[in-house]
Amino acid sequence: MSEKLGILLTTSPENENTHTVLRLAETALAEGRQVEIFLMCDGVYHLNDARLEGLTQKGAKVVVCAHNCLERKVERKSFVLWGSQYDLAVLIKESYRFLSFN
Amino acid sequence: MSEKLGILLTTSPENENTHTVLRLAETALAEGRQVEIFLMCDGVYHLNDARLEGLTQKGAKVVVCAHNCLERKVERKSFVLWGSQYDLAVLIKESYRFLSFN
Amino acid sequence: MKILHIIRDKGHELALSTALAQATDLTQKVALLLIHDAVLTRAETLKGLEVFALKDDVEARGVGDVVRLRRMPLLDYNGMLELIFESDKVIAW
Amino acid sequence: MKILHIIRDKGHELALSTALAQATDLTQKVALLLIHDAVLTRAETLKGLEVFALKDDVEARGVGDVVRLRRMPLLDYNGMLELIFESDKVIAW
Amino acid sequence: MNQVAVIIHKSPFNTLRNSEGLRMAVGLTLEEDNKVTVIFVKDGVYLTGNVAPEKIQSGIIKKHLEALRLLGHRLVVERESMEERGIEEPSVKADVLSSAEVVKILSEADRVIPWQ
Amino acid sequence: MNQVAVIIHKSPFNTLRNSEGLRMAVGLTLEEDNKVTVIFVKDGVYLTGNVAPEKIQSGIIKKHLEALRLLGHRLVVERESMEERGIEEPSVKADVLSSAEVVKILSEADRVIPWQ
Repeated sequence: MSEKLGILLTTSPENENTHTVLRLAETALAEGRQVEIFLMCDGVYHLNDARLEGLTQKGAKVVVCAHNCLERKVERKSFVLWGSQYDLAVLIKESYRFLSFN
Repeated sequence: MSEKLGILLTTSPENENTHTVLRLAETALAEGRQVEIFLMCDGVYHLNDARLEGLTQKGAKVVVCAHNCLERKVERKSFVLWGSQYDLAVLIKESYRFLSFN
Repeated sequence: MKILHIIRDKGHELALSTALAQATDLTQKVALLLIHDAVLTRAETLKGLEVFALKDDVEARGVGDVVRLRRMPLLDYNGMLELIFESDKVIAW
Repeated sequence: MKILHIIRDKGHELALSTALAQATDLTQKVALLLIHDAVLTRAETLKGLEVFALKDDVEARGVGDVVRLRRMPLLDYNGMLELIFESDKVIAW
Repeated sequence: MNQVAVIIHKSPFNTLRNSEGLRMAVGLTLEEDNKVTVIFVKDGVYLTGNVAPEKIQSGIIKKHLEALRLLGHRLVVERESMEERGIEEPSVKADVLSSAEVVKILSEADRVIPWQ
Repeated sequence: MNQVAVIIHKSPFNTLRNSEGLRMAVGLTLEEDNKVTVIFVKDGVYLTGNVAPEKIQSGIIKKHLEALRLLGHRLVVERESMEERGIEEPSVKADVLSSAEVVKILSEADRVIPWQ
């Protein structure tokens, strides 16, 4: 199994974090690494960002905190996994390197 | 015409600005003042916040920057006016006191 | 002329230096209203200024006793609105 | 052990003081990668540390010449990933 | 064991984020290999005081801290940050450690999540 | 005339907000009674340099500044903030004023919008 890069993204698309996470994830995928992104807080607004959907088409796995989506009335999308904090707890343990973008 | 309080709100409901704007607006309305709130940037996410709809029922006028809503794929709601930066330009001139919550 | 600064961030340098500079002009009366985490601003940075704070925001942070010791007037939202409407100019930082 | 600090805010006090404290332990190799507005951090606060910066973020801010004068290595995203994966621990502030 | 340090360093309530960071910290304990230490430093130390977020419709704090303690995880408050702010002791049960000790925890942790 | 001062004081590109603040400043000119002055101070002064936001998919800066100037509004950069950051002169056409002069503009403005 290739080394997995785990990423936590909690800011809205207004933040430069979005660009950095997208570029970093694309580059990692192109290098043949696994990428998993967990969205929570205002990060869940990325469900309406086409660039994130594009990233999943390139092979990234994206999981959201469903609780934060429901709070914000952000609709479920088929390209992301409807998850919970448990998914983050596992990701932070299992990823080879883990980066937080808060 | 009563004195109008103009408010600019540009942050998402994650920010304490939301609570302050709601309480301030409710109090002003109860005192018989006019209140008009302009939402832009992540402030447009308040269209999915029931508390803001409640405020319009108490008499507040709420206008959004439609451009920011379209960018964020935030759906139009009947309780707000679908506006532009021109509405803010007029509000900042016409309100008796103007507060920015950025 | 009465100028009111509403400050939301703790120790907001630009807001405080602007208010202090304006206060040196004696034709201007300058007041600060601390809300949100600005209620935690150190007392020594506020010297020489008339300072109010929003009661709920102070109590939420558990610093009511400290602020009362400094004899800072605590306002409710009616008080906040009164201050806003009686000032000639308001800057909400 | 190699520790990498990825810093996003200009002059991030807590990140810089943590990195400097860790660097005093000679069993640890500490490096900083400046991204976003952190590329504008003053040189004097970075003394004694190995510092990289993300090229695109430097150029976006129009400070490429200044950063090159400081001989700070500029990385692309491949370089950033290499640094992340070769470090034993990464803290993204 | 996967040692995870969560750093809370921003001022308490300007956003709901600190409350969310603590909710995350509690959530991290759902994977039983994770051993969580929440570190309060800089203006984050105010959250270990007698806070009342319900006054401003803000997020839960104390319940999360209690949960972490009951589940056997660790709360740490940096002494220097408390002293600089004139705070004598935390209102919650937590270890008060020096800045040097906090740095050691961060160096030894497998993962560090600075929250902001 | 309604004198409006917009203050840009946060670091340039960590968010899209500075670009949005400038879009707002241009928008304010749509009401012809508004006379707009945009003031760059603290880390906001970097935005008057030779920035290239397209490198990071960030928002428009220069086009907004040009529009404001062409429409007859005013751009001001605080001298002290530039000097502290080792910047010799702005890359855009703007008035470089002292801190005291900036305070005077803020005192005389009918409205002040600090952006962040």
